[in-house]
Amino acid sequence: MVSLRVYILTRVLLTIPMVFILLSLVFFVMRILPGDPVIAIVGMKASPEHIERLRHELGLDKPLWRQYIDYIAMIMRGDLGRSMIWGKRPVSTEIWDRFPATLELTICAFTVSVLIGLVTGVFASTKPGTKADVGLRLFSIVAYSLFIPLLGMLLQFTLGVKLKLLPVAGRKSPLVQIDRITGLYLLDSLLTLNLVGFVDALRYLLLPSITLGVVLSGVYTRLVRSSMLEVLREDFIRALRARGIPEGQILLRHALKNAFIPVLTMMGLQFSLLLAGAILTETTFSWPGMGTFLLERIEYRDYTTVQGTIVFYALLVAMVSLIVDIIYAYIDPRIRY
Amino acid sequence: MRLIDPLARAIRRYWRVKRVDLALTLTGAIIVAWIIAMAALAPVVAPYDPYVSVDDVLLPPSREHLMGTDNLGRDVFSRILYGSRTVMAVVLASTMLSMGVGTLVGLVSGYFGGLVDRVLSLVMDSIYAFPGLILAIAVAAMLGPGVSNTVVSISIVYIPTYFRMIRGQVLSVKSQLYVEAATALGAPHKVIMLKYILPNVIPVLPVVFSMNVADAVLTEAGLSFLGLGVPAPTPDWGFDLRNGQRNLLAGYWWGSTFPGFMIVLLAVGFSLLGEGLNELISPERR
Amino acid sequence: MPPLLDVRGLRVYYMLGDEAVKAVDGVSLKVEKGEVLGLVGESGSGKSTLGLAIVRLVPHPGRILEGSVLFKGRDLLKLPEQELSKVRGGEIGMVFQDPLTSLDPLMRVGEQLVETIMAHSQLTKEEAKEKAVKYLELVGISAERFYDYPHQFSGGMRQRAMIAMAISTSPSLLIADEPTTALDVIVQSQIMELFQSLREKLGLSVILITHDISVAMEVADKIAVMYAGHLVECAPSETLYDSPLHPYTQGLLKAVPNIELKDMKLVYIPGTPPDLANPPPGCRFHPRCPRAMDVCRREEPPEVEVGETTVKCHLYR
Amino acid sequence: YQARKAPAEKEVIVIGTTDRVTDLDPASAYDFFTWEVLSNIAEGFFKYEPMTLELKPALAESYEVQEGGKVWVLKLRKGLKFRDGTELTAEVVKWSIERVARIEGDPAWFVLDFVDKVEVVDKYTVKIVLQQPVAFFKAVLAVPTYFPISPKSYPADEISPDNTAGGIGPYYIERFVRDVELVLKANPNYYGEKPRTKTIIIKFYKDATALRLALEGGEIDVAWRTLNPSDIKDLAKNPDFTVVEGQGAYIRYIVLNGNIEPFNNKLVRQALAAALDRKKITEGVFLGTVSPLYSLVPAGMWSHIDAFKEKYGEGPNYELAKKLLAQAGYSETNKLKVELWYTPAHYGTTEADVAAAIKESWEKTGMIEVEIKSAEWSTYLELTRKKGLPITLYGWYPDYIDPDNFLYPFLHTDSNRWLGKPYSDPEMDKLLEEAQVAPDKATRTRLYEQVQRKLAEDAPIIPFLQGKLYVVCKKNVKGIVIDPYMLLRYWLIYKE
Amino acid sequence: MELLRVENLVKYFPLEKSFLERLLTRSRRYVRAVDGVSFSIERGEVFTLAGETGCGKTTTGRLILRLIDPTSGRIVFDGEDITDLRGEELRRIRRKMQPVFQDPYASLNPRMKVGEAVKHPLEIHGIAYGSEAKQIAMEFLEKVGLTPAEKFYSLYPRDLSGGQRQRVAIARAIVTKPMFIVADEAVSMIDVSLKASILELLMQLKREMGLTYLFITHELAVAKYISTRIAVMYLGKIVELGPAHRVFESPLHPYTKALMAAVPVPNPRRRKEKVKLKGEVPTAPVDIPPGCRFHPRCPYATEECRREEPQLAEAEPEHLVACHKAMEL
Ligand SMILES: Nc1ncnc2c1ncn2[C@@H]1O[C@H](COP(=O)(O)OP(=O)(O)OP(=O)(O)O)[C@@H](O)[C@H]1O
Ligand SMILES: Nc1ncnc2c1ncn2[C@@H]1O[C@H](COP(=O)(O)OP(=O)(O)OP(=O)(O)O)[C@@H](O)[C@H]1O
Ligand SMILES: [Mg+2]
Ligand SMILES: [Mg+2]
Repeated sequence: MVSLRVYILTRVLLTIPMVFILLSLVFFVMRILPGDPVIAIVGMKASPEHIERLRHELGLDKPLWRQYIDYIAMIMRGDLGRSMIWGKRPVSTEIWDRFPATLELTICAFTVSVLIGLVTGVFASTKPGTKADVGLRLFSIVAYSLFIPLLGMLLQFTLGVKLKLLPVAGRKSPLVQIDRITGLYLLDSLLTLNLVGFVDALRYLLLPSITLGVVLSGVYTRLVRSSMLEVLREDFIRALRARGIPEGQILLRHALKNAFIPVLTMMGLQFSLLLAGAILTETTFSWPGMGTFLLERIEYRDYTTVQGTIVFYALLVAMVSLIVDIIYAYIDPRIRY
Repeated sequence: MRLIDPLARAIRRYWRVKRVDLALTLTGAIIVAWIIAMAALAPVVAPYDPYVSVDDVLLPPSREHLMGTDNLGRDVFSRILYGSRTVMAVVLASTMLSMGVGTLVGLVSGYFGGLVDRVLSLVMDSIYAFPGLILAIAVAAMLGPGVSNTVVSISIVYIPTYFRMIRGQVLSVKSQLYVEAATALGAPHKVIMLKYILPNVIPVLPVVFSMNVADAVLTEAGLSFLGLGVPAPTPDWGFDLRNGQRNLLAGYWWGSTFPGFMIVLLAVGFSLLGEGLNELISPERR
Repeated sequence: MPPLLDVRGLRVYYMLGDEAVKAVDGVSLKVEKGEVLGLVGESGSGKSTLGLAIVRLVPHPGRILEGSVLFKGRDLLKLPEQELSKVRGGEIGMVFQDPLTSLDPLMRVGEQLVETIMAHSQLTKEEAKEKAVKYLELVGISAERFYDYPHQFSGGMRQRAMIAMAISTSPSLLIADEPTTALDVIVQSQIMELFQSLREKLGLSVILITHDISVAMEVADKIAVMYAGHLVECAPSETLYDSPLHPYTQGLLKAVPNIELKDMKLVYIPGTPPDLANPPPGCRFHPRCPRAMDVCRREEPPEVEVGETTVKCHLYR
Repeated sequence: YQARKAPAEKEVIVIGTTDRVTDLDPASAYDFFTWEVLSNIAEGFFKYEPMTLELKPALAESYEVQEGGKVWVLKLRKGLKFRDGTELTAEVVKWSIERVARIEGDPAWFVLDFVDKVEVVDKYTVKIVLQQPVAFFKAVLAVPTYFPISPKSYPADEISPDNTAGGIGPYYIERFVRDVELVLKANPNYYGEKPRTKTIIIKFYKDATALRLALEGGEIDVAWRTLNPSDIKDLAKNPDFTVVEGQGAYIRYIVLNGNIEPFNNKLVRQALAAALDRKKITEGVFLGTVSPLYSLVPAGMWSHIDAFKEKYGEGPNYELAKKLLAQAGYSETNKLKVELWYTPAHYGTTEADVAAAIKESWEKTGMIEVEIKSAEWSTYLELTRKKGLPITLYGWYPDYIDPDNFLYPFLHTDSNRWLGKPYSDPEMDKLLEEAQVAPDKATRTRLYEQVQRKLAEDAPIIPFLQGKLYVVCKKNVKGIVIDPYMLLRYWLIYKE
Repeated sequence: MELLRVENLVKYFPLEKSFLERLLTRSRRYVRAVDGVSFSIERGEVFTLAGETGCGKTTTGRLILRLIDPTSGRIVFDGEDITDLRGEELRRIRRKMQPVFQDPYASLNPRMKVGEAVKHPLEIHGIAYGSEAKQIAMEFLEKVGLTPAEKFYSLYPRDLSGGQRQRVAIARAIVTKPMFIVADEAVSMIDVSLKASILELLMQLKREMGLTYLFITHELAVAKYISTRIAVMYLGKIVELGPAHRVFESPLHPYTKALMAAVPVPNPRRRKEKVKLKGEVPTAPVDIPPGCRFHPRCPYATEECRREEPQLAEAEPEHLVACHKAMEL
């Protein structure tokens, strides 16, 4: 029986190969296939000598294995390098600029989806086979299949353009100022006691997070429902009933907690779904986050930035699954690592 | 008769116990079948050539153009019909590819175990944990647009799904007594894999497959929507949605709404099928 | 004095669409105060269903179609849910077969015990905890294991904990469904001893459900034998052992291996138990019965009293 | 809690765009929008008078051209100060120009290709010595790359991408959040005419749809580049908005790679030029928000002639195309098979439709079969450059406003490597070189007309459209000026 | 004549899960499932291994069948050391020894027809193919009482009852005419009323085909009916071994005594005095107590038992026991 600390350490170490694998994949695929950041940025008018010089500066004239080793060495030092285009800004700065937007969006969407999922899932599981249950099952299937851009467009069109209820694009209105502390506008405006900013940021957040949240909620509805049903069929629930424990207590204190374990596991995996969905949401809502950024940089073959972003994504996913596992280990006493 | 009879019996049994699931499955199957028929019959049914302009641009739906015309004067209805071919071709090809590779590798990896299995699992888990669409975007952008490239990028995303599923199943089947019995009989590895493990693993595939196809439909649409999928002017729902979206706010809703609706419909069809099958296949509780 | 528990004509079916699994089909049964009733029968004969039906806990497709369950004079089948849940766990305790899956894996054993006690009394948390520790010690678990999780207990300890929970509310009847089937023989005998001592200390009535007639013979005062949803014979243990009346009981006793006997001959009952969705007409045992008559194929046998024995067989009409 | 007071409505104008700021550094910026921002927060020695293409003095009070155009002497205005308090002197100018050369950013060629050295004559006089006389150097000097900046605020040999210091201009940057917003405030120390609006906020959007929604949602006052054609048409009908239209100097063209079969055959190139249906693109894809173009030199630029129209008619001239194809040996049964490449994102989402329209118009001859292919921008460029793609679609924004910039980079043997060297002709080279140094405009006009006629004859490049620029703004927004300079002048905009 | 001999058989299962965990934790720990077991089986006998859950009975069986590799020790079968056989040679041996498992639901491939399941071994070993194999398979189906064989041949396992499935498993085991059968809890999951019929079938086949059985069970009452010799295991070791009637009549080891005494008897008048044992067998034998591994539960344990591990030794002819105090009790 290994202690929790050792387990966490193991998990942290395990993320290394994962990041490494993805990084290598992206590194080689990107370089083997045509497309060159130097040409992409100066392409139209520069002379071949100029291009060669730039390639040299960026180290792109070295043999591939050399570039790879250099890059890995750099990553090991915790440095993501600098962008290869435009301002050659440090990749970490670029990410730091955009990530809070994505984080804010994903957190809100996540909250929306989990709330919808829990409520509908628990409701459906207490009434299996009824019309309401079938309806919610249908909802979960349709919700997940709603193509994010389509749903986004419909919401923009109805709530934004026709009814003028909510703003449709961007993170805040131009005239409102929010001082950056964390880059999460909601949090920052609260920290600076800026109520106007908070309300404004919230209004801008609503449509994108509802779009993303609703689409992902289908997964949770289904999952919560099925794992609740699973748990409700278990012997210990019957045993609790046989002991005369009130039904509400059984449902909330025992069944939900047990059903939450598979849901939790799923949340870790779902996080990557959330990130993927965020790309489409960001594109639809002009959200200045990581997704739109990555798309832009892929087009320009900004090797370091794309690699850095992928590494960052991988670390993020790994970290979230680590957190999930730790919570998991806390909730479930059977996990003794 | 030999086939129909058990089928009818199965349906009757399910009708008794799992009415809802059966209804879901059938609805899904009908939607999917309908779109497949659309794809198959597109050349016969489509009133116009989907590639060329046949009328004025941006005409609203009318008797001549059931779903109006797009910004190049092409018939949207015809493009929807032909678009189903693109989606079906790309999505089925890529999921089949993932299924083939994932199943094979998962089977071998899970059966033999050892270092290769560890490494493969690590690689597959890494890909699996990574956001699928982002991976597809990265690969598709690097490979460049094109049908086969799209197929490859989508399939890479889903190989781990099959790998993990199959490997997990193989591990559980491998520990079953009947596999041990087969080993004790002296059956060679190949025979054990093909006669004892594979047949017991395969039943999960249809469920995973249709769930996965539903997902792939959305991924394909996402890629096309971002301009990384099948290149124009091939009719493609995701692309047409994007294309039509440009004119949506000007009131030309038909150019994007129809393709968008079709994407959702197809994804729903496959999800219903998958969800229903999943419930039908899962053993009845006693 | 009326019996503590009086089950009359109970019928419980599992509804699978338009098919019904007739798991308990017209069973009547009495349990006196302080008595241990052994309910035996082979797998699938409807023992658990009967046990659950007494407290109206038959799982989903199952339905109690008719009959009554008179407990201390009240019909449990007609009690409103609220009051019933006072009876469950309060006046009737239950212990199930698989002690691991019968405990909430995410909650400390002690807390589960406290929860049970608090659900049936006005005690504060502290008082409940004190009482919980007392009961844990009563079943032979030391107080320091109070904060352990179920998975940290061995099989026998889990079963002891389940028993502690069942008796912590001072019930007058305990229904134990295969409490030792998942356990080794040595542990089984320890648990059985625990039952015996508790019964002496607390004056409990017990319904012991088991597929192993040997276990029932060791502890029960009275034994009821079920076959395919019917209660075929019910008699005091010794009477049943000495002169089983129903052909099934007779066959069963001969088929049970006995470590004490020198005579090395086992006899088995030919055929297999029927499918309860389509049970044979008449007596459900007739296809396997060596003494089957014509009437057995046609008519369901009545319950006949022969001395202390109640038997459901045409032979004794 | 404290509510942050927003500036009064009237003093603020919010402009939305789908463009992005790359590097806020003259030594590195080389794109439309960053140049626009730079032109509003900094100035060069000359600047274009609105609505004319006249260059009038800005930071330079006056100038003198010596040694037959080889030496330029600039006299600076006195007493101008940067935001950080540094005074604008000859030293600063020299430092700024040399910094561009030293950093060798993308636009460094504006300096490196022309300038030999920069000398300080006195505190307010700078001498720029060219490698050789250049007829259009004044236009070059007007580009943002030459904008003086303060040595105190910019690192000497490093690009400073997020630098908000700027130069001396009507506005300064108050706040810049990349990809989100850029807030400009009127520069109180500006020497020239005061800006009409105190605060300009630029909001960045990801796509045209979002931009339009933001306009309609009232979040922005002005929607600038680039709305969808259909939205422009649609918004024009809306009484709440004004659509300002202006001729742009932005052009699009088809490159036929003469190194590749069958495009080494002039007849084939001519046939493709003849069969092109420009209307299909301008009216069909762009709904009339662009105009057809018949020369590489855009209409409105001096020396422009409709060379392709003269030669092939307005088009599509299928009769002529068929004839030419028949001469080249093709027929209905032996079709000309060509591969047409486009890049899906770089030129906007309409690009696929452009390709589709071209394909359709060529295939109407019945003798051509077009296969459409596409590649991501950087791949596209690299393939064009290295492999030489058969037919590609490109677009061009001028670097400086002179016909040379629309002809030399495409047609001169030494400078069209980036297009995969599709064309090389000694006679053409000679004409272009002559025109570059010819001192007077009349001679240059004559030479450029010759070049354009030859271009139409040889048809290595087929221009097909010229962009128009549209600004859609709220009814009460006035002062929007769009001219061939194209960059929006924020200081002229105001709200009624 | 001896058919099988195992010498000092040991099987440890490593406890760690992942290789990283192995890197991180210093001591490697093992489940000592089988910890030095020796015995031999004569031709034609029914040798029973008994003991509580987790004592290593199944593992011993699997080791003998060479389904897993022993950590150490030797297995001699039919005069041949089969401990290290691989590939073809191992397959040759497999023809001669076959298992019958506990769970008739799990030991048959659900996607293989009954007939095929029985026919398949013939094809694997190249004994017969096609219709000839089918003929033989039918013959064996009849032999195990599945008549009419025609009908059963094309059924799937799910269409059969538990007893019938176990018959199929037995048919599959004997179709290659082996000489040795390892029956691991072969009747534990069969209904009481049918148990005897399967036992009878096994005995009948033994007579007809001259089989030798290793019979693994935790049900002592069942063991008593068929065994010629019996070995009782505790935490991976044999604690007592001898002729069945001797062990049942006068067990020597305290554990065996407790085990025998705990077996319930279907006689309400025979409520026996039981030997009281503390605790249970640990579910996973990892931390095995020093000295006699039974001493923490033994009512008679002394200082010696805590220190020194007793060896299996002959207490009376043919009857071996591993207890320091076997003689005194
Ligand atoms: N939830 C259920 N749905 C359908 N049928 C059920 C269900 N539960 C039990 N049955 C059926 O009812 C019959 C009686 O089951 P029950 O569990 O009462 O038997 P049992 O005597 O307790 O058997 P065991 O010894 O296996 O526990 C069996 O045929 C069983 O298959
Ligand atoms: N493959 C394995 N990996 C790890 N541990 C194992 C493995 N197989 C068995 N064990 C462990 O070895 C010990 C002995 O197991 P085994 O199955 O041989 O016992 P058994 O006597 O057959 O018990 P039962 O009566 O429950 O069948 C157990 O603690 C078990 O958990
Ligand atoms: Mg039961
Ligand atoms: Mg075992």
